[in-house]
Amino acid sequence: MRTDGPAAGRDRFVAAFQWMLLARTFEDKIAALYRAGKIVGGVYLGRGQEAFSAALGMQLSQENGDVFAGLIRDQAGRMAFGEPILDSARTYLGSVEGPMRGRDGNIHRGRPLRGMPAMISHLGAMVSVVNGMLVAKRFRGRTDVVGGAAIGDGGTSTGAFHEGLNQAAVEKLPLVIAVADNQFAYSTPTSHQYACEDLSDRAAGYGIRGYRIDGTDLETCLETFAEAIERARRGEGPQMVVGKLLRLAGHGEHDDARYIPDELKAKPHGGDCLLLAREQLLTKSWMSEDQLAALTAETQDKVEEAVARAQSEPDPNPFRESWHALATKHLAEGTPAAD
Amino acid sequence: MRTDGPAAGRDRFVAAFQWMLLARTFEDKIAALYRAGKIVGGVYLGRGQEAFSAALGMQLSQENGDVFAGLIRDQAGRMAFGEPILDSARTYLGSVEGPMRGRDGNIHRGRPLRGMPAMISHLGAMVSVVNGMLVAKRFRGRTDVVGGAAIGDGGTSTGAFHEGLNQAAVEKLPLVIAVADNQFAYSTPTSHQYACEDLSDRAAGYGIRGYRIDGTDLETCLETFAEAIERARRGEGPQMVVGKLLRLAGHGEHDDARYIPDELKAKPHGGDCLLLAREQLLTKSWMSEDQLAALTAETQDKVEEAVARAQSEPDPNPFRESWHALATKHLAEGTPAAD
Amino acid sequence: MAITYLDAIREAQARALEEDENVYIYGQDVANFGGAFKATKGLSDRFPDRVIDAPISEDAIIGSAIGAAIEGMRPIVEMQFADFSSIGFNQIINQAATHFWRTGVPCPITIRLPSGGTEGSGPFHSQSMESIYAHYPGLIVMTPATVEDAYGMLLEAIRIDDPVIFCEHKLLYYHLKAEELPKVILPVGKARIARAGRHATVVACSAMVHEALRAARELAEDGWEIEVVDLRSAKPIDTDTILASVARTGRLLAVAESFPWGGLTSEIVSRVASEGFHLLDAPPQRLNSKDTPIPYHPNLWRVHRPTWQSIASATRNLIQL
Amino acid sequence: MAITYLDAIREAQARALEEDENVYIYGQDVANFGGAFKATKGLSDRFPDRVIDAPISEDAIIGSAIGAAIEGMRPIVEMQFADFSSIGFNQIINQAATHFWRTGVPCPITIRLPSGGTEGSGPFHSQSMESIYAHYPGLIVMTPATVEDAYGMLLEAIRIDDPVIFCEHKLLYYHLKAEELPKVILPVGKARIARAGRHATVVACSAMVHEALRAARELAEDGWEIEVVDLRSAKPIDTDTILASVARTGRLLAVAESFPWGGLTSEIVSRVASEGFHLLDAPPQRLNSKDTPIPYHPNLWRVHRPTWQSIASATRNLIQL
Ligand SMILES: Cc1ncc(C[n+]2csc(CCOP(=O)(O)OP(=O)(O)O)c2C)c(N)n1
Ligand SMILES: Cc1ncc(C[n+]2csc(CCOP(=O)(O)OP(=O)(O)O)c2C)c(N)n1
Ligand SMILES: [Mg+2]
Ligand SMILES: [Mg+2]
Repeated sequence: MRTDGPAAGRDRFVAAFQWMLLARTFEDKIAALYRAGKIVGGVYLGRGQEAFSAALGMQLSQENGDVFAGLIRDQAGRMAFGEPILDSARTYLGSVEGPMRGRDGNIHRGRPLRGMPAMISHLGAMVSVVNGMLVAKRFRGRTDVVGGAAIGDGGTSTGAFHEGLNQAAVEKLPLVIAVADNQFAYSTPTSHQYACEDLSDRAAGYGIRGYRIDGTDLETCLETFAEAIERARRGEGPQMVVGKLLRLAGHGEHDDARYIPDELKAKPHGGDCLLLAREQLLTKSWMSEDQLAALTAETQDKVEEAVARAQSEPDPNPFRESWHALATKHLAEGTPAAD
Repeated sequence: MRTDGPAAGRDRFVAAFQWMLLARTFEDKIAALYRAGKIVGGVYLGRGQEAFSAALGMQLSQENGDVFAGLIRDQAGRMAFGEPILDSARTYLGSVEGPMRGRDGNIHRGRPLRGMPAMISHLGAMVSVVNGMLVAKRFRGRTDVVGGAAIGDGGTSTGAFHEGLNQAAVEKLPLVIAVADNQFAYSTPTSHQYACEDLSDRAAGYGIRGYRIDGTDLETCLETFAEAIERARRGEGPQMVVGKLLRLAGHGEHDDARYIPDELKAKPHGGDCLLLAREQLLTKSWMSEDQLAALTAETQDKVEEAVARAQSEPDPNPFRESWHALATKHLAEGTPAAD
Repeated sequence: MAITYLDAIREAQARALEEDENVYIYGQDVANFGGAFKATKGLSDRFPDRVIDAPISEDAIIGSAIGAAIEGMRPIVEMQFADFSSIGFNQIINQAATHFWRTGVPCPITIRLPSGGTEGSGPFHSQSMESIYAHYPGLIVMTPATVEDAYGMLLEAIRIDDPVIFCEHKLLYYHLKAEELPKVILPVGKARIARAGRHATVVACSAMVHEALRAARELAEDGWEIEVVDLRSAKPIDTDTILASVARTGRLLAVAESFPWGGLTSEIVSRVASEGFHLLDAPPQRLNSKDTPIPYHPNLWRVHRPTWQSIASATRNLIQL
Repeated sequence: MAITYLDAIREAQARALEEDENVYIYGQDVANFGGAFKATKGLSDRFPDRVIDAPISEDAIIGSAIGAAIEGMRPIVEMQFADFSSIGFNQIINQAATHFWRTGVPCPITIRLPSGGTEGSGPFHSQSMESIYAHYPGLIVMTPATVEDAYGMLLEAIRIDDPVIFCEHKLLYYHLKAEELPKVILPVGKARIARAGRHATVVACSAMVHEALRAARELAEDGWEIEVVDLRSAKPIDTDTILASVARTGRLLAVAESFPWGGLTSEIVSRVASEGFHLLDAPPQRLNSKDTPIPYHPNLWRVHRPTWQSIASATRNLIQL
């Protein structure tokens, strides 16, 4: 819900910036731990996508029952939506106290009952899951609940994405699909991914509203998602927001992304949304250098604290595991005899 | 290749009409056999879609190496492309002499090495197969070979369709995709299938050229497919032709299609393309009533002959079957011991 | 009034819709049309908002059912044919099957698969996929062989907190009849002795139970008493009941309509060989379809799948081993 | 110069590209980037037109490879992880696997699946899917365990006229080394005695062969001579070699990393029980992963899959049965 007036605009911007900074700081920490060999498995960063991600996550309302289905580069959006920093830290560090209890790791986390479905790796697969969550809400008379789902440029090539988006359109569900076109899918440039001019050209084909924005400009992201969420909530059906930006990291931290030419960083949509937002804060005098320094320090502390806590927690113990995959315990088969 | 001039226009129209009539006559015969209990399995008719289907099949060139991937309602297109009537009759009747040798039936037939891949039932799955056939031709230096692929309104909702079309666009393949929007997928009206105004609205999202035509008007179909094929052959990439028409039969012959309201038949795109084409032939004096009567009789004979021949041929003999699914015979496993 | 296997499936859904407002049905042509096999006929009249036609999008159909299930709904998904679940495969095995284990939040969906061969259906409308789904942790796979079980197990499937793959056999839809719907049914997870015997045990499920019973009647004419075990669910498998039967008979033949490599019959034979080796008086045997796609032509199809004739002959061999 | 399992896979592809202009590679990030695991590194420099990056469209990737194969090309498809082949499942089992049988036209595609668990990979980057694909008629499933086989079998896979599912184990990529590429290799379809023994036979494939060998060395310290059979291909299974081994040892343990229900181990155990019952001195045994998704955390993962320790302990039990 937008409250207009300059103060509201400032507050929203500052709040978003704080989530962006928290996400960036947290991910820098995780990347450092990864380099130090303290993280098992992959580490995938949202560097460069924080504005786009946070603008959606922040403007959805967990209290209202909204849904936010983040993918691998949505640290900012997840936090802004309401994922506790401890959930992230614990999952990356494999703590048994985390929401995935060491069974799943890194970005494969969630709390489905609090509007945060836990992504599976298969790209595109979460779109229809969010649809289903919205269908369930509608069955219970809630049509004012919005679901946000993230996807990348690469993910739009999946059949699951298409089926999911079309399904949402046919059912006129309050889905906001956020396409972060960061110009690459792993090493693959968009020229090998799609042949339209802009992915927002797809909206008409689903009969839904499309938006095409600079995903590095926080204010634009905030405004656009505010409108998209409002329209979805009002019953106007799915909204597709395509943000152009650039992945400012490797696909994962194992990848030096040599294949991304430096020129791209100088081109429009190639900038660092966090630096841009920081500049704007200063230009508009919404925050001073001192305030920013204090915020940075405070954010760093929050991250260190969460990571330290997660690191101190126990790893999962295989002898305490139930080793059954069913909720209906009595129907679970024993492990084979020889085992 | 279009040769212009009124005679060429007439010849093309008459030729297409002949294929349409042949397909309709053949399918009427098969439907009669079905009602008489002479056909095992399903029977699916292209009634009402002959113009749209034949216009594509006829204007592709089997000799040139073109590909035509017909689906369940493409009897006309298949015949026009060059499928022998005996292939159809034999497959419906399960003759061991048919291309599928009784292993597969009805519309699940083809001769892949002659540009006619044999559809599997799973809708959407043939699009990427046609892409691959075109890729193979391109590897061999043939970029002037066009692949036509059919799909229905329902089939456009599949992930396979999306992945295939996007793949063709990215690879800029000479694919002509013919979307027969016959207003229903089995019993499901298009309101439950898509939410865009017209499926041709999807073309822009793939960065390809879209056409939106009256699929019941033969001349329009012929012109449009001629253009689409020419453009594809010229290297302009995939072309998407959406024809509006109406399924003038049940989904299969087991289905009385009670759910299709009569009004639809009176609406635009609801007409019978064969009757319309017939009228036009007479109006333009391209054929006389006598000629039409003679053609009808001749066509009927052709159909009867093919069906009679297929009926006289042996059924498959299970004791002659190899019961192995591999081309590499020595790697096929024996059937289990108890068998 | 005789109730068919198909009626039972419809009635179970009607009752579930009636008893629990969280239940809904989603699938192609399930609403007004009542489904390709009429398994949902009339239900949309009674529950107009809870029987919903889907686009041809198996992945999204199952994905959205999962999403709704996470939120506490109890969706019943009808695949038009089991064979088309191959499109929803990823959502089934990676999303639904792993959900409870990963998140602790149950995913109570029921996926109805019209399964198995019929004359003239060919390679893509005849498949039995219980072995594929049973391979995956987190799924329950039901394979009812009787009208009673079609009813009772489907009700149970809908109530269970886990994803259930419900394999209904198309060949049983119209021909299998019962006098009335059951009041009580055997719990899920328990096999049933469909016919008692002492010379050999034939384990089967779904339509193959009836082929096995007919083979048993045939052999009875020669004095052989064949015990037929109706597995009821492919996962879990009621190993205890099978072992108890083999303890009585000393001989095992496992029969299934699915492809021969690595499916239900190999699982049964290997369990009995591992856990009941000393109960066996003869090598345990298996019978499956042939190792080719399922043929269209009835001449070929009848030989491709196990039938009472091939079961009878395999059982005779077994008895003589 | 030591050659790794991964090098062997790359070299086999290089040689195939060189020897046959119908060969090409298609998959995500396979061109310039050289693939997620670098299995195609450098190949696009040498064969720029025949190593092609694909969009994230597994269904269309496999579908188009099938189309090209029908036309006589010999595509090699790389799935980024075996687990993502679930999206291409339909094209694999219904299009590729049935094509030759239906039409008489071969479909020579090779689908490379980086398979199996590694530390921290979790439920969606660790799967072993050989049992799923082997179930389907019309597919050949290779599971090389050695550098030599990675090379030789991949070459053979590309040459074979049928669709081949080529399961490469990620755990072997970097650590398994050989001195040189093999000159001759055992034909596909033949298993290999990886270690001779006389007290028990352990049948395994892929990474599990090495766990089994280590278990065998462990047991050798106590004087037990364990025969290890490297299956090499999951379909076809070389039943003769297994039976011959069991004839020597009288005891069988089948080991696989895939899920326990109905996979490779049940197929092996049930073949031996059916066809080699009288060779067995003890109940045949199996060892698989546990019946849950594959855990992310190393503590859990190490216990989830069979290891040399659990194989050694199962083999000790078996010997004492
Ligand atoms: C269906 C599927 N295929 C392949 C992968 C492997 N994979 C993981 S991330 C990725 C690239 C994704 O690109 P994009 O959607 O643009 O998102 P980005 O990483 O750029 O945020 C790929 C190919 C996957 N996760 N799912
Ligand atoms: C993936 C898939 N799901 C379901 C079906 C079952 N089915 C066969 S035809 C059909 C309707 C197809 O509708 P449409 O694409 O509009 O073609 P039409 O029959 O109208 O020509 C359905 C649902 C199928 N063949 N494939
Ligand atoms: Mg991207
Ligand atoms: Mg239609």
